[in-house]
Amino acid sequence: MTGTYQPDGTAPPVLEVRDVTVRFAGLTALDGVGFTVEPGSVHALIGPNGAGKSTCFNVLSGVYRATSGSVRFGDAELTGLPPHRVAALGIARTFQNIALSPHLSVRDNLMLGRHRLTRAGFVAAGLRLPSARGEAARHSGRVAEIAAFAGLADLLDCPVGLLPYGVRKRVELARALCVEPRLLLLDEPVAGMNGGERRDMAGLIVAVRESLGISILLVEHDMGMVMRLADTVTVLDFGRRIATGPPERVQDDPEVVRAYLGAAARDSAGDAARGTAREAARETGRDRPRDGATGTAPGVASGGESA
Amino acid sequence: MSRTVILRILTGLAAVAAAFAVPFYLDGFWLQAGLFAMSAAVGAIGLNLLTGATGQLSLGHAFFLAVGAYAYVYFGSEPEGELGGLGLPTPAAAVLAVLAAGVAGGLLSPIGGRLKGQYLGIATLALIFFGQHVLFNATPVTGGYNGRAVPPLELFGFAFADSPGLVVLRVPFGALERLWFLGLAVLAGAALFARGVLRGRPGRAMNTIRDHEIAAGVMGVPVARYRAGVFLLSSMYAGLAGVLLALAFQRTVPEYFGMLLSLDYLAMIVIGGLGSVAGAVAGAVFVSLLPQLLTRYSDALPLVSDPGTGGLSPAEAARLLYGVAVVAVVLFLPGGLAGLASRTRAAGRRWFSPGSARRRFSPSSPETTSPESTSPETT
Amino acid sequence: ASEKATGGAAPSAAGGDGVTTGPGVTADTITVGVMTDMTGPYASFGKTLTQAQQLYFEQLNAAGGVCGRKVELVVRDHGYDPQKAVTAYTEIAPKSAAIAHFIGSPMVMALKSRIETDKLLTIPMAWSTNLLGARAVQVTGTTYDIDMINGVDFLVKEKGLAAGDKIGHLYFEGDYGESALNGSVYAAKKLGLTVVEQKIKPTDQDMSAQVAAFKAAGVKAVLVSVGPRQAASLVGVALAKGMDVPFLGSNSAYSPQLLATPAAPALLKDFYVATGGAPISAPLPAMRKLVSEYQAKYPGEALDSGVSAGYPAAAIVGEALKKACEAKDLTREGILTAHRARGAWDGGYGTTMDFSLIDRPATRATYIVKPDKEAVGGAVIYKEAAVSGLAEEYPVPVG
Amino acid sequence: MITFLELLVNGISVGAVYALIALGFVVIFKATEVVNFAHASLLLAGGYVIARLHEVLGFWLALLAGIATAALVGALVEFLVIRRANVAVRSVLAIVTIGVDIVLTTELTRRIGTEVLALGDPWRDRVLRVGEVSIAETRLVALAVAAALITAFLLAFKYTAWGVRMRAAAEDAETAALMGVRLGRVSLSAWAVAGALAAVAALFLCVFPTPGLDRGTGLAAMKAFPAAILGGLDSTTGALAGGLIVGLTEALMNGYQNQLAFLGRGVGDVAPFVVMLAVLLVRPAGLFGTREPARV
Amino acid sequence: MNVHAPGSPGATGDSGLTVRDLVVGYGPVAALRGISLRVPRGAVVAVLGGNGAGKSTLLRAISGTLRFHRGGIASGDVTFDGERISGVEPSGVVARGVVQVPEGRRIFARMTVEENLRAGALGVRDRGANARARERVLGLFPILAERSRQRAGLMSGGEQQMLAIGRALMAAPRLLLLDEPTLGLAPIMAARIAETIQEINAQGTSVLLVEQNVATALALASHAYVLEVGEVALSGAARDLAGDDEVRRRYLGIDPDADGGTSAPGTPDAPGTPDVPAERRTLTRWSA
Ligand SMILES: Nc1ncnc2c1ncn2[C@@H]1O[C@H](COP(=O)(O)OP(=O)(O)OP(=O)(O)O)[C@@H](O)[C@H]1O
Ligand SMILES: Nc1ncnc2c1ncn2[C@@H]1O[C@H](COP(=O)(O)OP(=O)(O)OP(=O)(O)O)[C@@H](O)[C@H]1O
Ligand SMILES: [Mg+2]
Ligand SMILES: [Mg+2]
Repeated sequence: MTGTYQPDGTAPPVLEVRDVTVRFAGLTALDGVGFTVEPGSVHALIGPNGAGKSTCFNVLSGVYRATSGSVRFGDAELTGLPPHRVAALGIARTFQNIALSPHLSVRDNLMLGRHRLTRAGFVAAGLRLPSARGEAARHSGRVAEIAAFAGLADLLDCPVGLLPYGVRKRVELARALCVEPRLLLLDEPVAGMNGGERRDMAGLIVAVRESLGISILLVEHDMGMVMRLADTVTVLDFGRRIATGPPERVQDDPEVVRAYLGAAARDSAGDAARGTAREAARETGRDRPRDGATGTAPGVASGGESA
Repeated sequence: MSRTVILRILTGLAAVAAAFAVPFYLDGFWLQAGLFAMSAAVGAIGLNLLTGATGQLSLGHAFFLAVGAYAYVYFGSEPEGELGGLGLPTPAAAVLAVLAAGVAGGLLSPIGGRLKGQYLGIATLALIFFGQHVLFNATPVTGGYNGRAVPPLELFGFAFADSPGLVVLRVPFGALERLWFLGLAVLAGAALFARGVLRGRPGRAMNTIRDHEIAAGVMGVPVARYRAGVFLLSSMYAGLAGVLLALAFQRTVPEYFGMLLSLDYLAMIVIGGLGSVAGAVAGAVFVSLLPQLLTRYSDALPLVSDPGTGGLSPAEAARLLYGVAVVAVVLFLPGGLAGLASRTRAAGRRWFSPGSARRRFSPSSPETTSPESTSPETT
Repeated sequence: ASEKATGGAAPSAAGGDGVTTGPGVTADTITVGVMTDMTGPYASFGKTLTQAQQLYFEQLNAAGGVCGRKVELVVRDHGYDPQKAVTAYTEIAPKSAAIAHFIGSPMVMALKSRIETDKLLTIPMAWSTNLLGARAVQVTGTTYDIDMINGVDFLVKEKGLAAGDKIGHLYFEGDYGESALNGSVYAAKKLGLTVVEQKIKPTDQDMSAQVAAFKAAGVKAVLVSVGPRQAASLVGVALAKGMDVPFLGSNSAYSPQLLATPAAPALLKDFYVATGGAPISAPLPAMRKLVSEYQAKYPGEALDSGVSAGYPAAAIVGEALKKACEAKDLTREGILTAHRARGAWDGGYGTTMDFSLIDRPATRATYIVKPDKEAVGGAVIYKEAAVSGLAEEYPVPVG
Repeated sequence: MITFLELLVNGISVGAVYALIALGFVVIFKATEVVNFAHASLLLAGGYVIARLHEVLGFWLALLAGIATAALVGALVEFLVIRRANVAVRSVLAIVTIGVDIVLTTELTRRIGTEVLALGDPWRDRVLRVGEVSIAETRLVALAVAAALITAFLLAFKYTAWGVRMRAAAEDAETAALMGVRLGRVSLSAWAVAGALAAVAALFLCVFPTPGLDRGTGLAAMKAFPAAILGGLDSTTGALAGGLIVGLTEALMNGYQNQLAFLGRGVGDVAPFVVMLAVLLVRPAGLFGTREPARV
Repeated sequence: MNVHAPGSPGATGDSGLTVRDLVVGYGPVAALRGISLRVPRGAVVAVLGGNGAGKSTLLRAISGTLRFHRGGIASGDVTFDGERISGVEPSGVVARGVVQVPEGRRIFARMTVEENLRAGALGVRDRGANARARERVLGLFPILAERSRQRAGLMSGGEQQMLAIGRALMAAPRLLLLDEPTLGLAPIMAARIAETIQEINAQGTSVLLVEQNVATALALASHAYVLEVGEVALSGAARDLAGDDEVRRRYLGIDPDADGGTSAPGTPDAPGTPDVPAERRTLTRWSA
């Protein structure tokens, strides 16, 4: 099969998004957006609701077809590829709204991630050919590893439908890892999580990057997390790119403040960036939109500041 | 754990033994009815792959049965008069017939690949009417309204027919007795294959397509191709069922391959339990045996009256019962007969059984309490 | 091991009376099967058929039965479902000496070869030519095509059709319609008429389009080989649209119940039925007797063609059994031989039949019948049974 | 030419009846996202009551009774079955309705037996002649009624609270409940309405040019399937369009059977389905049907 | 816990919402084990707690939507202004002015934004109130006006969240139940929601607010209850709680005597990012 990436040691290629435009009946969700994800870096994509972040993800993963523009991953052109071909290139993603099979066990959900790396078709599986069996054994081994890595080891046989929200989010990440991606797209990985789980997820993401050295494209409204994890930040607003660069610079950008952070947010997020130690990191990690709330809610500011 | 395994093995062996003993003790009625049930079971397994596991409704199953049955006859019989035929060796004809059904499925798979759920269901209704039209009009191949005689299968010189006579353990072995064993073999094979598919890589892909199409695609599953593939596979199952059916009938009857047949198949997989192989078999046996039994034992049954004396006739009673069964199963037996079985089995055991077993559950099974299965945003 | 392990029922000399018996015959009973439809499309037909036959065999038993044995009916209702029919046949064939009626030509066709090898005398209640040609299967009366030939002949002789005219033929998909079509086409060719075909399915209800087509073609008469409802719709629409031509139906195209529908006036106007069996209202002593006895046994029940077809059929079987008994051979072979030996059978229910013919209908004489509100069975003889020259020389297609 | 016009008129008038039946499917589908296979039996029920009562009550009262009964049956089906079946996949519910249909149809056909029942309608077999072309009055009425009902429902679904309730409930029962929607009531009303519609459709299906109601009448509802789906299962306009398309195809195919003999005779019954397939291949959700929004 | 619960039943008159010893189970799973709380008329009360603590369950129990999750009230009851509303149909609860914004964006995907808002107002008869409500909503979320014709399912996550809240406001509720309203919102938008809540409350609507975002919640609420695996672990005046060390450590994640982080109940212990012990969180590369 052509255009299939078989995992090897090598570093991931560059992802280059060049003035991508996406139009839907009546509205332009993305308007000439462009940015570059350096190999092995964590690149954050932020912006107000409806700015086009998920749309961008959908273009990258082949769910939507860009109206114009190009997306190159190494020397492969992604625009126009169907999702499964994109996956074949080693690009995996998680979803903003959990998209797992509730009736399947965690193991099976993860095994689905191995789809592109396995071959067994109807015949092989139906006849239980040795090839299929061996394959299954090998890959379920790896799935177990990844599950353990994501702290799901003892949940492998539990139907996803019975898991709490936070755990499901981790299953999603694990499933994406099972694709053995070179580029990982994470759409709001910690949305709706509580403090502990936020930290846990953040830890996971860092660990992934450290141990696999893959590129990560991250959409997140949790500024603290973004500040801490991202090497580069691209800010979208109404489908346009309004800023890009290292987190510190971006968050001081008045445009960004106006469109996204809101006045008061800057300082606290700033603390985080200036790395007033793990304190702030864990704090923001735990209770995200606080940054936003501070602007309006008296009494919280103190609560936050006193940290 | 190990005890349950042993138990299952023993029950399995008992079942097999019983199945083998049948022809020696039961008369033609049972064998005939049994054969119809077996062929139905094969077809139901196929439909379950499509509807149960992949979430695609199909009302066109009868069409593919017809393709299988008629293809076998056409390939297998010598041309005579205006009736064509290839006169191939019957085993070859049987294999080709199944392939033919597959091809038919393949040709139509664009429909199967493009349409979803209930829309596909109604769309496939077209196949029934189209099929009937062809069966009645393409006389040289189908024999038109007359249907055609089915050449008996002949494996390595052994004919599945009444002649040459054969007596085993002082029991005369006619076509039915011989076909019985053929049916068993075919059914077992079909069931094992389907189980392998469901529990393997394709099964996972199919289930995910059912639960979250886009996610499946993003995880590397070529969704349209898979839908088409399953459609094709299920039509091959139908084709196989058709061949078996033809052999059991010993003649093809165009009227038979109508919409009611397709509806019956849907009823089978629901009663049996969506997505489960064992369920499909159970459902098939239930649906195809019930009317036969009621008809035969009408005299003995209290609620039904003798034909001709007015009141509820056996045939009507059968249909009522089977309609009620469909409703009752969905209302009171989520997961169908199979669900019931596995619940009773799991009763003692811990709640979470191996995922492979879990996958057999249809979305209508009890553990679908998660928002995914209900909220439109994610499904 | 099992009672099955007997090596099959070989002919055996039974009891003291030295009568050789076969399957379905014991020392004191003869079992006769009935494969009917009481829940499918032919439910009412099947019901009256069965009742009429039950009546006959009761009388037969009352009169001492056959060979001192009582005749028992085993009734199986297949509801016009081939699968059930085949299974039911598989069940009752081994224990029956004959089948007094078998509804549904698809089912009979499906089982024809088995019936033949089983040598099981069977009277199908369908009249298509493809049922001919089997020694064990006895089609009573005329076949659909013969009826149509005689019918066309009647139209030409009495309804003023002439060479060059067009006649329409509305027929069902399936052997009934198409075998009737053979007849009309043959007759048309001989008489220089052209046939305008309209084929429909039993599920079609509204014949407007067909009428429009016939009208457009300017047909002078219409042959009707469909179900009663379609026939009613056809004549109704035709009348309403001012298409004033005679209609001639096959024996299955009319049912007295139609006279209760809005189509009644149209049916009573210019609609005829060509049938080999005499209508129940026929002025024959045997038929009169049958009517009174049937009404006595089943008071208030409809008297339709089921009675006039079922009772004679039962009689044919019953008398075959008697002759076989005289020959001291109640094996199936014996019964068949006895039956086929009768060159000219007349039970007094209409035309005389020749059972020695295997690949030709037992008679070629067709009644022309007309709907009639007053008459029992809703129809009266319009023209006595007659064989047209055309029908005489018509080469019947077989199988 | 005349023939063509005649067939055209025929097609449209038959189409009107199909449209009425299709509308029943649409209502249920909008309310519960289920293809209601039991519609045929609702139809049979309504027709049966009209047929049995018109001699006693006179036609109009009988018609009302029929509508009421069919509505009641529909409501009962909802109350006894649909409401109690909580399944995640709609296809399963669709199959349940098959079960319901089997039960109802068996019982009704048992009662109808093999009779052909007249409905005693006032239009009898009168036809209206326009030059050479003639059309049955019953069909004219059907056309009018269909048009009226369909526009009525179109507006109802779009603009009345009832319509919004119904669609909300269909899409997300729990949330609808949180909006104060009485779920039970909504789907009950939907099924009742569908039943009533079925009765009306039954009326026009069983009067002239067809001789009357009999056990086979239900099967005619099958013809409305292609109508409903090629129009778009959730679109009232679709029901009308689909009905007319199916009616026309059928009428023309039958009328020109001789010219089309090479397709095999009786192609008129297949043609609508072929058309349906063609449409669906281009527009998987039918002509006017709304596609699922694809969004992650 | 030491903090006195002001809303303990009977403490004040029965105006507002009162929950008494509520026990809720999902089949075998017991989600609430005897919870009591009060939302006095005109107050904003916050319910805090980790994942799976039972917050949503509580709201479902109040709005009567447990059955949609195969759950049910085992014992205890819920009254609103003295009327018993436990066991009442959801529609009945809404009719009494108690309206819930469900967890996650349960907007009607196939309907337009406009129709979603109309669905929200289904309970309301009075046209005037209706118009006012609409004005307010569109004022709060102009985007909804711009997109009124768009299919709601096609809106962005956050837009859907706004629609969900706007839809609930259309019912002009007396008591608003909010389940994680700021979920997935941009900081600026989260702030907007916070304002909105204050505003709504100022206009006389009582609010029961479920939030993961403890700081915001405590800032908005007068009283707060902290749930832990189905029980009220803490309750009291928001101010006290905000000051309470216990709360600050366990729920605000602020760690006076900075030691290794503790994780929320139910989730496997996972240390904060900066101090990841390498051996515990590594995954070797995989090669075929
Ligand atoms: N399939 C679609 N059809 C029409 N419009 C769409 C579609 N998908 C997205 N949109 C619109 O495009 C815009 C961008 O949506 P997108 O989901 O990318 O926003 P986002 O940045 O992810 O916002 P959030 O942070 O809330 O998730 C939104 O206005 C949305 O309504
Ligand atoms: N439908 C359900 N079936 C079975 N158990 C459930 C169901 N819904 C919730 N639970 C369980 O009930 C408990 C409380 O769940 P609930 O959703 O109320 O927690 P929560 O506080 O809302 O969590 P989150 O912050 O993630 O929303 C959890 O243990 C959860 O697993
Ligand atoms: Mg998004
Ligand atoms: Mg919650």
